[in-house]
Amino acid sequence: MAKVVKALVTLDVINPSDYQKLVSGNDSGAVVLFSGDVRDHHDGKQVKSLTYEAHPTAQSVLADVANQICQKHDVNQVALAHRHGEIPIGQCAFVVAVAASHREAAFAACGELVDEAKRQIPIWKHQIFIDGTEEWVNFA
Amino acid sequence: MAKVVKALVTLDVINPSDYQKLVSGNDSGAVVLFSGDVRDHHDGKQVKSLTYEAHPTAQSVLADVANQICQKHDVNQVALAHRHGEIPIGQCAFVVAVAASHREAAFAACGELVDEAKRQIPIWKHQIFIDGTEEWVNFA
Amino acid sequence: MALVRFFAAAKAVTKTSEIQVSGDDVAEVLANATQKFPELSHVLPKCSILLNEVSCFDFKTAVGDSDLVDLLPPFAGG
Amino acid sequence: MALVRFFAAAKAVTKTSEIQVSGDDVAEVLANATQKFPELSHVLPKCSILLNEVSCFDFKTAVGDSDLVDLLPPFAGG
Repeated sequence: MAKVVKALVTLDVINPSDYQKLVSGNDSGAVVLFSGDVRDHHDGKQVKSLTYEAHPTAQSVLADVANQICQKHDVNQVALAHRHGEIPIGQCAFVVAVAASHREAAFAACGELVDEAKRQIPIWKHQIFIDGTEEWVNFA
Repeated sequence: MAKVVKALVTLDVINPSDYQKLVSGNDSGAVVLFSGDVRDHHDGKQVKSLTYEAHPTAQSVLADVANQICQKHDVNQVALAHRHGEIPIGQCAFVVAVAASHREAAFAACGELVDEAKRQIPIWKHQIFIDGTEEWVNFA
Repeated sequence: MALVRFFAAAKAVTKTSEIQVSGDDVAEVLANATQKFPELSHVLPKCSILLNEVSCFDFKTAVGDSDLVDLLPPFAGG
Repeated sequence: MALVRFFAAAKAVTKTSEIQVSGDDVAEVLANATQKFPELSHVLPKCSILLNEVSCFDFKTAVGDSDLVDLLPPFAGG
């Protein structure tokens, strides 16, 4: 049975390679790592700064989502984290690492986990653009 | 136009996080990293040691495959490497890193690049099992 | 009466993190909150509601002074 | 005459990395190599052939002394 070795919502810097190492093991032939990094552009506009806000339940939702995905796929270990607060451009906001015996399961579980986490975790993104405008993403 | 920043066939240790760093950039919101590691089991048998042999053209084929994939997907940077010689269990044999503005393209390109590289690169895997048997993989 | 907490865009329009709002059930609490912050009328229809940090779909659920009602705009993590 | 190079399982069965083999075209070179190493008869049908490191499909292509003929068993990278 697959194990969620880490599911964290944190104000600290996320180093994706830490998560790769957390899930790797001699029984796993494949590790797929996703790193969602803060981009300098969004819908054609230059991003000046970006801040995530997290609900108090965000971390437990993240763990729940990871456990759901582990039950669906033949994977060995999963670790993931989402950062909140202001995040400088280029730094990691969201990391998902999945280790499995075979690459097909690792790719499928990692992609699905990223999609489901984005859908389910109560976290919000606020962007301020170079042109002075700002927005809460997904809130038109 | 996407750029293949590194395509290497090497006898040296591969550190996957080096490849993640090579492709990351402020214009990329998503990095997907695949690490194919040497497993301690294969088809139910315990693996004792594993050696890859590479044809002299392997590196140029790897670069060709990466360029093909870059032309199909909206990605920013790609880096990949395959190790040959004897590789200890748990260590990385094959790494593919893809950075893109959006995660869908990064996942699709990374998965396809892994599949195509496995299909096209002239590299062979020889396994010796704990039970004393051995095999050239894919050569029954 | 319940403690209503605003997040993200809901906090931005009310300029408030949390506030005690009267009402015997979730629907009344939300109505009274909207009366206090008229700008919520644009935001509330897009929000999901948590009662004591669990999704709440039945707005006729009774609430008391120690209950938490959270207004969550559409998520945008990842 | 051409220089024939064996890789992976082909090298394992012939216990040879490379050897000069006579023949005026690729087909003749491969036939003569198989005569020299009878165990190749099981391996050759599974191999792809490179002529001077480029895939060769026309085995009637003429070869000379400086040409390389490579026997590549099914790949297993990754």
